[in-house]
Amino acid sequence: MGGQLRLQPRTEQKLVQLFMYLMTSIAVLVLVFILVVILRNGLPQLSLEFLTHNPADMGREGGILSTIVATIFLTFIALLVATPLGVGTAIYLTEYTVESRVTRIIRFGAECLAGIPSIIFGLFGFILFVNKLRFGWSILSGGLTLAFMVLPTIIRTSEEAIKAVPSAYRLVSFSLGSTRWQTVTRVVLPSAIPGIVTGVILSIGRSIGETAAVIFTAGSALRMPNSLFSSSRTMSVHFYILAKEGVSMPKAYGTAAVLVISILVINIVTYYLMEKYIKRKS
Amino acid sequence: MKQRGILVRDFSHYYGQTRSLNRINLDIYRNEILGIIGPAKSGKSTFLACLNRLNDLIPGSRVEGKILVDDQDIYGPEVDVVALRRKLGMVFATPVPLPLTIYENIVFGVRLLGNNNRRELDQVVEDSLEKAGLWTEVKDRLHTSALKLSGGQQQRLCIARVLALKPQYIMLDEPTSGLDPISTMKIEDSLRSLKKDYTIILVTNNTKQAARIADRTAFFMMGELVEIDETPVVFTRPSDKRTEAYLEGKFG
Amino acid sequence: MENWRFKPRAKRVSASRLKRESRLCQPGFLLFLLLLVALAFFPSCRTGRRGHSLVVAGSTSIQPFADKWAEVFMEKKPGEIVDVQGGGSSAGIQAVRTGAAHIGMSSRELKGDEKELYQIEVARDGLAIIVHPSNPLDNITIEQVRGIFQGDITSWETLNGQKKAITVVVREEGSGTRGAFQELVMGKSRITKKAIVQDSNGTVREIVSRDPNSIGFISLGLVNESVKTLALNGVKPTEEAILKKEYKLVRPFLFLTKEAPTGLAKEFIDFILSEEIQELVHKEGLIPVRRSSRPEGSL
Amino acid sequence: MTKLEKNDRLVKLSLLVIALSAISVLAIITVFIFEQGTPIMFRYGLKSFLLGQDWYPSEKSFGLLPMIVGSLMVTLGALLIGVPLGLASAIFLTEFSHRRLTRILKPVIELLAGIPSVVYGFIGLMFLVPFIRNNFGGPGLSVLAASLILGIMILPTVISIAIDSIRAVPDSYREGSIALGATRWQTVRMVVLPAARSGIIAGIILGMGRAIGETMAVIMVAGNAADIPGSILAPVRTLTSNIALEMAYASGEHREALFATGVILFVIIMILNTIANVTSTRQRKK
Repeated sequence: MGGQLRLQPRTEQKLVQLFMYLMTSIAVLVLVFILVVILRNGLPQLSLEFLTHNPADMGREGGILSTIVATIFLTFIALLVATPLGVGTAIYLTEYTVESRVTRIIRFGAECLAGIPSIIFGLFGFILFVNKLRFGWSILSGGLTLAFMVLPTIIRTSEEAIKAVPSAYRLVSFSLGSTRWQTVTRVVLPSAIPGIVTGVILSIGRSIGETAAVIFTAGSALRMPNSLFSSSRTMSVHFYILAKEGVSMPKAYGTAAVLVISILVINIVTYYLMEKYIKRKS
Repeated sequence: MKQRGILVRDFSHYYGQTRSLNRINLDIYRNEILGIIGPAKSGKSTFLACLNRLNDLIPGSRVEGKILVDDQDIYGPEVDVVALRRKLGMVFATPVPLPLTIYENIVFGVRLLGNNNRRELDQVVEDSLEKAGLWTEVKDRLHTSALKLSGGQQQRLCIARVLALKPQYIMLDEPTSGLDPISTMKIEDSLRSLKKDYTIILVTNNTKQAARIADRTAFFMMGELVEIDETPVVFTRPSDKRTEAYLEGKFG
Repeated sequence: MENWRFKPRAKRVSASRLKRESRLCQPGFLLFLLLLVALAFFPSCRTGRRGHSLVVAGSTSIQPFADKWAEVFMEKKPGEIVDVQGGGSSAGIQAVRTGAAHIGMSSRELKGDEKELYQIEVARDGLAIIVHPSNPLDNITIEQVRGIFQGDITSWETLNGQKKAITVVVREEGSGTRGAFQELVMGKSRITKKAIVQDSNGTVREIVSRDPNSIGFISLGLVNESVKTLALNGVKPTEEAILKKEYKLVRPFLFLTKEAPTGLAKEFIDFILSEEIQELVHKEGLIPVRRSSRPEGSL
Repeated sequence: MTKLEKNDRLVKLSLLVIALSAISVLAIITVFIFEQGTPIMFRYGLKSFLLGQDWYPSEKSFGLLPMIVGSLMVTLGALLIGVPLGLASAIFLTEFSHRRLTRILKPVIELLAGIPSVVYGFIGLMFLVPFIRNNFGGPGLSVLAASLILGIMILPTVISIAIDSIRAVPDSYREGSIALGATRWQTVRMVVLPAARSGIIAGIILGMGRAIGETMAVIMVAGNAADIPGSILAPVRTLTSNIALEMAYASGEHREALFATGVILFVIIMILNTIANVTSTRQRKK
């Protein structure tokens, strides 16, 4: 719908259109403003040194290497746990069962999980991993908490991707003598991979940007993580602390720029993947 | 001497409460082409699905009576469904190449058995494509996507894919319904040549196609087998008024 | 009904409707195995036992300093790891009692059965009452402070003549700084509900430095040029005044252990009490506790 | 055959185990939060938690009403800002703008959904709070600041879901309406929006969930006074920020009370989820 249809000009229409135009401009400008502020103040801070040196003097000096490493480790653990769980759940829901009370419960559970605020995940991770399981504030606690947080995203996107695989493929595969598992692994999953990857990448973005759930589970120790059990400060926590406590505005902007750029890159890659996927399917 | 391959005895099929096949009795001989004709929703396709138990995939599907394939009750407790489906290869109405290369499409079923011997696979690909009459057209681009083939080529690819399974029966469900006359002709040609090695069950809503290539023809209507006989007999002297009416195009 | 049939016009089968059957059980838990293996090989697990690092947790007032001390300590002793965590005084006390931390940090005096812990005073800190640099006020009485923070005095008018509403900024419940402030200034009175609450000294300072009408309290060690400290009852919060016990808002920085410190914990505590670090403590605005090597009156 | 069935069952079973363990996460979270949070609520009485106005944990006074009201106010504020802006943008981008513009702007807006909430909070702290303080008075850290920031944060969600559901309205509806002589705006108002309504509502509810659950950005700009705000320029504390502010330092009953805060938040979110679920089911039935 291009809006090209010729209509008799009416004042109401004109006014509404003007109003909509204004609102859209405000919305877009505000969002772009945020981006521009971060990038304009942050990009000048970026240098190879910023990325390859550890923070010193509480983040006033040095770079953000350790926080980048911590972010990567945390995200890696989160996905390592959430991807098999999420994709497995999606396979079960779509391929191995018919709609029943069990699937409804699982789906409802996933939906509820998706709606739980990250602070609740943080509370939970703090009690379970940090305290009860005695992992302490650590990469492991933080990663597992994030895994639970992104799980619904992975389940939902994988399920959609799997559902989008034409059922004819399954029928053909069965008629050629596949078992169900063979059908899943040889026909369904390969076709659904782009969609699943999209979900995983989205989860990476969420993990990188998360603060509330991480600060209570991974802690905020400002040093290079060297084991699963070391407490570490991720980029977003680092940014939060730098910015809020006024430690160093230039470093805060620099960190924010890295954060925003990596998330933008991730989202653009996802978007590109999805476009490609949609194109291929049609 | 005609040898009986498939025996269907008092066979009924239900989707939930609805009966879709009602007490079918028929025999299918080895190395014949059995044409199955009938109006839409007459149970033809259901019948095919019952023969290789693809109907299992539908919740609420239920059967009564017996189907014996090579003297084995295919609804018996000891049946290996996977082996049964390899024995009765199936070609669907719309060509469905898997999103793989031509080569991988053909060897899909072979690989399922764990056979990854390159030489054997190459041989299978060549033989199957040859038999399906596609070899010369695609031999230079075996490793390109099967989705790039034309509709007719795709359908012959599907036939070749079934042949690679080394089945004994080939079931085709309106294989030419979406194709142009030339592709249709090519497929009919390959079916005729396949007859000497395979038993072919051809569901078609094109009565002329049955007349052209079927040895015998069965007429299904509303889940019932109305009549089955040598093709010329069915087409020239049908014993049932409904058959006659259908062939004359009074409904369908 | 017949929608499983694959015909051009036929609808697609909903994926969930295909079911049953499978032969080769390629292990369904293969994924799980993969995960376990990957976890086992996680690059740094080899160095990974927590027992090797010293966990220090507690007061967020002490944390920034302890972080720095740990930084220097680890530089001096490569291979040793000191993990400094916030959590607050109460949590620090709790952590050391349960064994979650080797050393607890408290910025308030211990009370009740907490006193059974082994405590080492590593520094002392003054609480500074801070306002925006543009605020003409220099001196305030402790009663005025109390009045402001319990919400009775809501305008700057009686204090500096400006007809502006006071923005009160405090720390959150449970923080050592607030605990100290409550104890030293407020006594039994409640801090007003209308006060803006922030969860770190740095944030309180940031807010006060930006809002011309605000007043707050932070650790003396964290005061910088962005805010102005007020004299309390005529006494400026200087080290001298604190040592002379003229400035009243002072609290101890305590390191706590379950038993008398041993091993790495002892090394770390001794290190902090060393001349070098106490020097650093001083430079950062805290009041050192170890003064033996410093001649009297050299401040 | 028996082996085949056994293997089949094994695969299915392991997948079921995976699926159930994924979902048991929800159960575990629920159990943990409730286990930690409910005892204290019953010890002091539900009423004193839900209706108490004084939050002084050190004095054993755990009134959460200011935070409940705060969360609701801020969320309402966010919706008042985010929904009109978001809906207008969505309608403009689907019905009135050039296709090419939409093709550029929609991805841009969706990209912005990925920006971490701390960044929004930071921008609020740096630009919005001083602006409010200098122009409207008060400390700047306020209901207004929090609502504005949250409103902006939920914009991408509201816009992209609204766009999707407006696009899902068949063109034939529009053509039919225009053929009857309606203007484009009349078509949108009387045909398109009603048809897309439940999708739009689902998007709004999702945005609402995001607003009520947001923590860090709110802490940065809301001022966090544990008092029922007297005006939109007064500071406010939400349930989420109550937890995040004090959790790290709390112990004993104080910590339990924070978990109780979590329980209340959890219940509110679940109610919202159920509403969203019912709405989307109703949409499906249509």
